[in-house]
Amino acid sequence: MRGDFPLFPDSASTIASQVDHLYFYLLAVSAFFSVLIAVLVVVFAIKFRRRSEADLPPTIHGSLLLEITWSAIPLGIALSFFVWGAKIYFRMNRPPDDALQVYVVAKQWMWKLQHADGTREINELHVPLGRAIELKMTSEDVIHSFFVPAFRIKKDVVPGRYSTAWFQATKAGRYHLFCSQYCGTNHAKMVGWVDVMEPIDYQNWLAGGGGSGSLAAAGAALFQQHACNSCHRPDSQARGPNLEGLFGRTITLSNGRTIVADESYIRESILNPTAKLVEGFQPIMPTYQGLINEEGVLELIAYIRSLQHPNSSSGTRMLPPTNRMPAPNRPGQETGGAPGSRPADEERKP
Amino acid sequence: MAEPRPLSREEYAASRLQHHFVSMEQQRDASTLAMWVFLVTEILFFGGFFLTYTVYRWQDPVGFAHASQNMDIVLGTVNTAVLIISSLTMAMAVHSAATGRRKPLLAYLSATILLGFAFLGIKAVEYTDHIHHHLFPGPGFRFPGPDKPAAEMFFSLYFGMTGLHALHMIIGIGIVGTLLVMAYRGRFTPEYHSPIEVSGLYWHFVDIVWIFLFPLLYLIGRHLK
Amino acid sequence: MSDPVGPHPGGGDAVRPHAMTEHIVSPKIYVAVFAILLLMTGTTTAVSFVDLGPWSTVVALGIAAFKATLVVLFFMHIKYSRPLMRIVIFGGLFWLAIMLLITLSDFMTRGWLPVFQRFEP
Amino acid sequence: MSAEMTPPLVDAPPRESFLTAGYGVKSWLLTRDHKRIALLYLASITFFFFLGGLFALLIRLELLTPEGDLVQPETYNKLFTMHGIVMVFFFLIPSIPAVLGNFFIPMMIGAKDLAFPRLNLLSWYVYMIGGLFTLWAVVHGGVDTGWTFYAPFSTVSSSSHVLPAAIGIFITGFSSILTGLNFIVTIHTMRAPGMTWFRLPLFVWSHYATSLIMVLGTPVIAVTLLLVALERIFHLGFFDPALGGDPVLFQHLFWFYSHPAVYIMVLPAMGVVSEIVPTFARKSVFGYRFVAYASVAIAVLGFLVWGHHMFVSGQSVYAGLFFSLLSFFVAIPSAVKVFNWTATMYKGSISWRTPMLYAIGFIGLFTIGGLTGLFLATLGVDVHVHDTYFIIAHFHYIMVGGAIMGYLGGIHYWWPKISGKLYSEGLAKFAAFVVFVGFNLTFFPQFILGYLGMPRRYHSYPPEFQVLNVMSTAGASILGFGYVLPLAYLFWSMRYGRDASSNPWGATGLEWQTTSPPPTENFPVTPVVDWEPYEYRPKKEVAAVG
Repeated sequence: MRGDFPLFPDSASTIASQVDHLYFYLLAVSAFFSVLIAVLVVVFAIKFRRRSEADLPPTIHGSLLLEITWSAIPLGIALSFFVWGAKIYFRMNRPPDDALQVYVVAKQWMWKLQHADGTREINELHVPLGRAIELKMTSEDVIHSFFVPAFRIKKDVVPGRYSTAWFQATKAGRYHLFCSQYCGTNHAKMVGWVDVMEPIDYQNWLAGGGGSGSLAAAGAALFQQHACNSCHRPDSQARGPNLEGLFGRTITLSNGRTIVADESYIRESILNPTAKLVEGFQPIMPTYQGLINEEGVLELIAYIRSLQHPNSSSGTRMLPPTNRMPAPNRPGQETGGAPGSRPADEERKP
Repeated sequence: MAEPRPLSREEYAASRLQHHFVSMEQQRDASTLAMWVFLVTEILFFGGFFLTYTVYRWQDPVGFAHASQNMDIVLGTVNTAVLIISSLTMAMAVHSAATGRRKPLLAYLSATILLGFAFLGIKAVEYTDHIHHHLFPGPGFRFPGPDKPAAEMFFSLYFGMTGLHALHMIIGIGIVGTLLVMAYRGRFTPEYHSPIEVSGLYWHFVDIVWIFLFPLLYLIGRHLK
Repeated sequence: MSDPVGPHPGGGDAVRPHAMTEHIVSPKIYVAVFAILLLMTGTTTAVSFVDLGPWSTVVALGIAAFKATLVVLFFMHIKYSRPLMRIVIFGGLFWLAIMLLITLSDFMTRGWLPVFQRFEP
Repeated sequence: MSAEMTPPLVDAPPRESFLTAGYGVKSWLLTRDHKRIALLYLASITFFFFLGGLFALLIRLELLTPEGDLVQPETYNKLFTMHGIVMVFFFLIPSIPAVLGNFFIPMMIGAKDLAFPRLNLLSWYVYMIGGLFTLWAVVHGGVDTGWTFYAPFSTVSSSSHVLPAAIGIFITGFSSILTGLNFIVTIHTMRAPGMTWFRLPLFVWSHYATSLIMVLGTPVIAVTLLLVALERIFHLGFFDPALGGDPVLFQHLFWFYSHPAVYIMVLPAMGVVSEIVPTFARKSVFGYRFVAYASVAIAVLGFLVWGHHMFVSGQSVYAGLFFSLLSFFVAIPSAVKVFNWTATMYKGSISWRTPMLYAIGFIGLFTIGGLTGLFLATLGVDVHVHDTYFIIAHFHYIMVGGAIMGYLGGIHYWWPKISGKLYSEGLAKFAAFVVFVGFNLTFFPQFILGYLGMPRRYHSYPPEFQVLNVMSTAGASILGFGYVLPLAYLFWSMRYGRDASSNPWGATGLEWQTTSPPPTENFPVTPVVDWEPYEYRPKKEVAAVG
């Protein structure tokens, strides 16, 4: 049994210190009221203990003033918790625009993590220090939950949709990654590590790593394989909407509603095409549910994201630039997945 | 020992008063309040289904509308009418019990049971028709066109909600059946007929659930093509 | 000091000025309500063929609610029974509304996240 | 009516009471006397309590070591699931209402019995049938979905006995509905003459609020489990994302009931404490109406806060804001109650009998439980501590520190009235002390473990968490020993205990006006109430003061 045991977790992310401050504030208020009640109860029990069976205490029915004060004051303190907590909650749910994208696929009892440049890891996540990392997560089976205690972040990974979480590490080191939503037999084994490295070490690791072809390249291959381009062509009489520059653009649906074409919309249009039909197009696209797994959908999204509209800039403010780390000496690095390019690697097949 | 003379109505009513109640009126108050509290639990029980229906229809209204076009609107409307008539006959049964007229009471209770069976019969026809058209959700579900997921969700809710309603209808028929037997034995008098009143409340509630189920399941796709 | 006169020997809050016997509702009212209900059923079916856009659901539920109110007031004698029963019904409907509206508020505001992104830098 | 004024009713031996009103199994299994049904419930929930406690001990033994080496992972998952299901649905929810509520509500309002005695017996049988279904599931291999049955694990992925367990809880839910309905109708229509709403004991007020939750909440868990069962049997897609369902909708339906359910568990215990504190301080309750209204406020507000269980579940940020705000409002009535109990003790004449020790323990531990609840209502902190041992510690402080302390306090307070016998005060105080120490040693380390980030439902954990887990397991064994003691000396007292007078504590409730144990019809003649509740000073002095 290890002798030394910590009583307080590491604080290794920008949000962690803010959560700890709020935690100490809550702790202080709770300690005050617990001690107050405990002391009062014990003091009254001793001071007013029953000395003889005959003594008759005065009849005090209550006082409205006292009732109001010990309702209003706790409510005031409680609302201060609410406001401070809500501010932190908003910051937790709003990733900065320049965040490094990491795609997470949770599967019964392992974490599969993919960096934008195609590097894949199982139960390990190497991230550079001081850089915001945005996690785009989904699950292949049941609900899991991405929990890194040292960063104070947690987000359920719900199958059928994307969940987003982000953090910015402030201390290099190796921190626990837990699955905190019960997911079956080896729920306790679905753990891993987040390695925060100095930016230089991260570069060397990235370069040295078995970086297979970029996600977008793999997406392009899938795009060919499923003959998506038979309908989705840039020319006018194509039967499917043009995908160039689609990512981040506001589009109007057949029922008049307008939505932003983000990852969730593209994922849903691949797996359940008619749920959000684009205006002016027929509901003829078959569903690919079961034909393309979660990683394949992520690759297609990375590919569609990399398709720039020929004459427009790199998309609206909503579209974070494709944030591949500049990797100077990466062989066979292609910028955009030009149609017809040979699939870069073979071992991508699940 | 001489044949005991039949009890007068007051003595009979007194015999029906349970020991822990002070007056017959308090007993009737208690049973009516109890049934209404039970009906509140039923409102929330069906409420879970209505919430699921509302969420999934809000997510894909067009898919739900297309699926709903497969419902037979004529049978649906007829069924609604059948239930409303059964509500009338149940109300008249309570009225005849309160006024002590035994023959009409027996007639109205029997009518209510027959209408209940008619409703279940029509539902059975609809169910077999849907199953025949592979519209029962699960692996065997077939639905032409792109709205298959939404249609399967619609039919899961359709069979869930109407199945639960039909189950309540069967229980209702059972209750009214026992009332018919008790009424036949002359157990109800104007002073003591709260079992009929309370069962009437239950029957009307089951009718009200159908009044909401009918538009939500049958009428949402009519205005499309 | 305390109100000496409690509720009448019947106990409970069955406190009513007169020992109210069961209010006999005349069959004429029942038949009238019955006719209105049938009429409403026909109307709601007919109206459903007209495309009112989002209003068609509102109209359908409005008619259904009206029919239900009729059944509750007349067939279930709520019009003639004591206020406690109305409170019980209102409570049930209010709790149903709580469940529906608050859960829907989650589903409807899920897409709003980008909205506040524009406010906070 | 205080004890000095009227000489205690002479207890003429042999004592005629509801216990001697009939002998043999039939007189118990077919009884319609609310007091006998209460004792039937007492036996059943004690069995389930020790069954759940056994599961708890096995869990704590497994967690002695970082590696999951005592039991297989599947077995551990079934252990914590069954511990949850048995404790929540078969002990905590029925315990105080079905035993103490059934026994004393009719007596406290001066009625002969509950409004529907047959429904009351039916509710016990429905509870036992539900229990048998769940026991069948336990014996045949248990269920491994957690007591929360989250979809899509419970509907698609789990291959354990989800269906029988779900049916068991579905059926037992109706026992809860029937009891709630019975209480509401009884309190409305069967109060003795003079027993107006504001002369009702606070125990009755808290059970009225609890019954509202039972009646308004339980149907929703019933329909949720029905949807899960339909989905498992017919492969439907209500909550299965592959078929278009949304697992978060399951969480909404589940927590709509399960959060108010925690108030079903703690409100009756508050009612018990509201009876014990004034009796042993011999002083009327401070702010009677505020404590009464607080119970109803908890029942109503309790239905608006369920989303604080789902802050990280993918629920929308704005819904999270709403639920967080409302969760702070529901905390206020609980705070008001604690302040009022403390104020009641001010200038009282406090006797340190066992029930008072349990009440004081309740006030202390429930305060800690309630305050840690504020951590979970705060959005920023909940993201970190959700699904960790901080949550386990929070709800055990409320359930074990609060509800079970209140239950034991109530059992010790009314035991002379129920059995007509007095238990040994020394042993009882010792047991209360052991329970208090064992409880704190078990669950306080878990707050620290929680903030350290140890997730719940883990059978193996990183080595640095081991010391705190060993302390927790040590505490659990002390707590287990502390719970066995009352079983021993209470049974012992039924045989060898001294006879109890009709009012051993000098309390003011109507239940103390009749003999111990009470006759079947509770009162020889229906009492007429013309005094204010918790009035300990003699009548004429009260009248003089006016």
